[in-house]
Amino acid sequence: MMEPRENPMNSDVILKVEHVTMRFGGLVAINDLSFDVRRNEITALIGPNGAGKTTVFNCVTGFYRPTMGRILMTQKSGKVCHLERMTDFTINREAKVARTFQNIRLFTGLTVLENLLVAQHNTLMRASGYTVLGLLGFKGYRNASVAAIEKAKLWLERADLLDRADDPAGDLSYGAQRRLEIARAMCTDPELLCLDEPAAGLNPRESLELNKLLRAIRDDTGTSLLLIEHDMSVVMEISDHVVVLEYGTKISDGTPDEVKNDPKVIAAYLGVDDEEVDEVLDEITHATDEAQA
Amino acid sequence: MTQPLLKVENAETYYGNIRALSGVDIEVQKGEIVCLIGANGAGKSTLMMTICGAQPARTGRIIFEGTDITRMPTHEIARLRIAQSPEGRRIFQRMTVTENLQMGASLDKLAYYKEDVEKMFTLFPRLKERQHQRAGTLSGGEQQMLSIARALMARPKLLLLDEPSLGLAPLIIKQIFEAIRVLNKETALTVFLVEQNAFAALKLSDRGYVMVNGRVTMSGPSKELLANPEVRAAYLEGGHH
Amino acid sequence: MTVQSTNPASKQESLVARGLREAFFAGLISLGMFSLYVGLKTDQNMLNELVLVPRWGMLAIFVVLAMIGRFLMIVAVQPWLAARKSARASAAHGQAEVPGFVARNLTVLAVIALVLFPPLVVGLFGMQGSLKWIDNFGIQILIYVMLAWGLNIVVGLAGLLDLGYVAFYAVGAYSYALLSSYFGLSFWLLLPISGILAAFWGMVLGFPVLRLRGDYLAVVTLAFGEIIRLVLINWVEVTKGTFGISGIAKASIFGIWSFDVSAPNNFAKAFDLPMSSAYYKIFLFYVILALCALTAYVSVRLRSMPIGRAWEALREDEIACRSLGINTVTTKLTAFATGAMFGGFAGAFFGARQGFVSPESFVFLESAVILAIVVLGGMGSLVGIAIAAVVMVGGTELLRELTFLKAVFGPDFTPELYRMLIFGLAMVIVMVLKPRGFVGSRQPTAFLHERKAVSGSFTKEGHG
Amino acid sequence: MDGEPMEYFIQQTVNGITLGSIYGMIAIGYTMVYGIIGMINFAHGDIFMLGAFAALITFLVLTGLVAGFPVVAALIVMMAVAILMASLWNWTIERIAYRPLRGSFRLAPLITAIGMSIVLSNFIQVTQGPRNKPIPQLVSEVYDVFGISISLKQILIVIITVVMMTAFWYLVNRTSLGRAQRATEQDRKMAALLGVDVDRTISITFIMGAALAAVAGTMYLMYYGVAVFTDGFTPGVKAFTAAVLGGIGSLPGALLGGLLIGLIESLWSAYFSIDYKDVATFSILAIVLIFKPSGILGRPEIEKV
Repeated sequence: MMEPRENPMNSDVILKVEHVTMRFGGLVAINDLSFDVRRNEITALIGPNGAGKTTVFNCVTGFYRPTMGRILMTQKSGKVCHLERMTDFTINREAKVARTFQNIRLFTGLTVLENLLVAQHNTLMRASGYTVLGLLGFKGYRNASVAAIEKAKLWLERADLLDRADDPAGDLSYGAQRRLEIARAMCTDPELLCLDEPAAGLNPRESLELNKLLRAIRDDTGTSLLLIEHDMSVVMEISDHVVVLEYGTKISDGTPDEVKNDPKVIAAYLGVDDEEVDEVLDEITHATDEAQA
Repeated sequence: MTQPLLKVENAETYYGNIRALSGVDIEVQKGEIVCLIGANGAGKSTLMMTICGAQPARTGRIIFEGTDITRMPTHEIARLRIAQSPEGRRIFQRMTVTENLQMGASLDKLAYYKEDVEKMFTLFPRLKERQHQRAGTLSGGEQQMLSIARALMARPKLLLLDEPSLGLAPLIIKQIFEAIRVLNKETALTVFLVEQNAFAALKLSDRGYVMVNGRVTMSGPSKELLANPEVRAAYLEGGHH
Repeated sequence: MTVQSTNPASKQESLVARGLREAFFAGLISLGMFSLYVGLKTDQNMLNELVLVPRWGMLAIFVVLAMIGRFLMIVAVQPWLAARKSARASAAHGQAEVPGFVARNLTVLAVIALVLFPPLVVGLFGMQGSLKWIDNFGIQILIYVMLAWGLNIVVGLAGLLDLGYVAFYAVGAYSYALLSSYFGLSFWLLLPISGILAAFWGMVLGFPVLRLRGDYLAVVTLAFGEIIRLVLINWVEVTKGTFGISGIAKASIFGIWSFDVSAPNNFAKAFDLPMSSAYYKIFLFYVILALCALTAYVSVRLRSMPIGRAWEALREDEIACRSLGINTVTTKLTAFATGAMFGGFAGAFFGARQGFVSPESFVFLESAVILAIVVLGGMGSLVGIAIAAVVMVGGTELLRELTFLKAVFGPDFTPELYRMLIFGLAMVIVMVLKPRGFVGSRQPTAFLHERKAVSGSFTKEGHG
Repeated sequence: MDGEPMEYFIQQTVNGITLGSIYGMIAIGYTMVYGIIGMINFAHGDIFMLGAFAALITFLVLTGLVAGFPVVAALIVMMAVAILMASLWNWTIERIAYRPLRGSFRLAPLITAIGMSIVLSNFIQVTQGPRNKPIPQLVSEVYDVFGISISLKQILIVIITVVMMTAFWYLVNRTSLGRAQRATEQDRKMAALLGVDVDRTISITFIMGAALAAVAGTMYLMYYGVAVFTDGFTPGVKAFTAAVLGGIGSLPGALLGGLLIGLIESLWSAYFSIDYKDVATFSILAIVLIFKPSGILGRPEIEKV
């Protein structure tokens, strides 16, 4: 059973993955996978290493073409895009799907601000009359570039990077780079944002900041989120809906609580339960308390 | 006082002008499992590379068995029998599992290869099944096992393990940590372990160090660190897999 | 606890000892290397057979030079470099040095100097005497500056390694030569046409190959450069093959005054000046200066526009570009075509300047030299590239002037012969000393608070 | 066209294989160096030229010392000296022009390599003069096999190529040196962590490539009977093209690419026009790469996202 949402208008489906199969040579990375991502929700895709999560992502964002199946993206306007038929860059431009990468891919030699301006390439390109008008110094382009900087500023503020705007992106700390990558993706005005392990390598404080940013994106911009995550604390904390994969097939699908208590998930993914951790911690606290006493 | 197997004295390492390690002091005694925990970007992997001379310290000293190895080239340090299973596993993708293991055993020109490889296959039976496969086709967990086995093939006096749990499902982490424990118990292998998974690391090790922003901020027996409220707040609660 | 370590006190004397030892090895190695090639010279005798002429003295000189060089390297240069490096590392934490007046206004000063260059030279050396300076140094260097700035768009900004850039230079030169010879069209009409044709060829060649990555792209561009040259050589009916096309029309001052001696509207006649070929050279100097200015203006403007930013982003990370909705193929194509267009302009100018074009001028070596200037300058930096062009091209032109060496080494000595040898050595030495080029940092194209140069250690060089 | 069409075709094929063997041997040097440090060693063609000159000068020394020096012995000595010279030069070049740039900017060693190529050809021009250097024919026997004339030179070249390739294949795939080379190729830092002396391994790779180039240079001199200082460029570019065509980084690919280019050249010259043979070669390279972007036997580059 799905958790009932307060606003049923928001819970229509934005992304429909239908019977997707992906083979690499003889290896089946995803096998007949179907799941939905609902609008205005954070959907998490979890599963053990090699379960095919990143492959699903690459199919959705056009870096791979699935061997079989359909991936349908329904925009707010009602326009439906067949993502499995589109080439990589049109998925962002036409279908309004943006993504981040597991091993952060920033333009390290450009400044933080420039990274966000590159993300507005298509808008600015049109405003500059495909370079010709801009080269001649037309006003329309000048206005557009001012607007682009304003938008970049807005996202810098949200990602808490405003004071780093003029530093090279490669100079940022790990956590800041992750936030910048998300801000950059948001500058393309996506309707669906796909995040590949956004919390990997973050310390607990940075993790909290990330959760805040992701929630803000969902609540303030109406963007839906699909994320892959290893860190269960992030998944359980922020996601509205969890899909669990193992060996390229779906083994569970539901709210975080439902998934957490699904015996199939515990067996396949967790392997260890939290009680064991607590037990050992208790034991040690006990022992040291005694020693001190 | 017994001379420690490895002693890091006031080591400072830079990437360009960015200081990655500042005044790090660490000791590892023979037969111990010592762990270093800390968040990503704290400088843990830099320390591993500094010990191996791959990212040499600008100041300070690294002393192994009484020899100053701070400025030694990496391959000569390896020949002193310090073996590393580095961050990201770094297995040779286009070589077979066997060839990867042979690379590990090349210090002795494969003299003990046959007997050692059997030990590895007992320790990690999955590798035996895959010995003729190209390493790049292994799963993440198998690659991690291969990386550790390759390091062990060098018959190390000191084994450096960098994030053996990274990106692995909890079940596999358990298996790998169990293997390390067995090795330490049975062959008195000295292990210096870097981990982000603080709980698992502290549970396994004898002593631990905590690193924050390139500095060692805390150290002590692992059990004490596990019980320390600061450590628990920062590294254990809300983060364990 | 015993710790083995080197004793610092013994370092100084061991340095000399080490230097001697290394010098000895260097001597042995150079003896081996040069024994055949320097020690023995192959010459043809009266019967046209090859005979060997020993040159043991010369060999000895080479070996001794190698030994001295190695010794000085160990004892003086390396410690000095190390000291400088550590000094710089500690200085980096302190105050950044404020650039001086010259550094701050470099561009303005350079432009003023260039504009004043011809009258200054004419004043100093007279009409005829100025020819050499304006032509061999001024025009020659500026052509390379323009070519390198054009290639910079492809290599420095978009990060696409193009080893056949000279092909577009050839397209421009032959476009001008052929269209002006066959149809009698004027320079000012053909200049843009040559550029457009070169850009067109850039598109035609670029379209199928820009999917290729890295060194594969490099080798295909090299192949295209060679193909175009070979076609020019072999398509004799049109291009006259290796003989080349001569008697190409000179450029005129917008059709008003001509530099043809026989023409009624000859420039010198019109102003009642004494006849001299210097006017044409001075005119050409200003033409190429204007073309360079155009190239610089367009490069700078494009860099701060979406297309230029996309080029740089492409150099940094192509996959990220695609994820942001940037069409990488058209972006690469525009970079390729824009670069080719400037090559075409320069080619047309070259044709007008020489009055003669032949495939000889468009060999791979030219591509290599232009690429070397871009890399030595510091990829992406217009100022750095201009400096590199002055140093490399101007330097080798200077070598032509070393006729006084004939007095030292005898009349058989031709310094000309050593020109390319020294050019090659300079390429190696400069690159080893400054791997990032003369200007290694990058100026951001937009800023919120303050414009800070991006250190070269962050920028990437592209996959292509 | 002379003779029967079929015989003519086979004749041209034999010529193509001979030429292709020489290209293949040079191509190995490009491919090995590219494999291990990821740079295009533009000076490699000139190392080949240096090898040819070493063989030439050795030949003159030998014939100058003893009037009737046995041909086989002369060839062996020429080859040995050429290998020695080319290896020494390539080793030194790597030390002074490439090693200091290791780990920096990728284009920097490419530029020093181009610089070194200019230095080497001009060095020979200055020290040995710019003219063609002809030598009398060393091996002149020609056999007639079913109407096809095959010269002993061609047989020698093919045999030596096969022997050298077998030896190299064994060295790279079956010895610890080869394993160290392959490890260095894939992950230099990791190889060092396992005790591989990376600098030494790279030096050995340069020496191995130079040795093959020197053998090719000797064969080239024997085949054409002439050497000139510009010889480095065209065969160098062809061999480089061969390496890329076969898939740069792949040893069998380099040989295959060399043979293909030799065949294209000789068959194109025979049936179409000798003027456009190089245009044909380069066009085929471009076409192959468009359809197979990493060469015929190259590893397809998997885009890691």
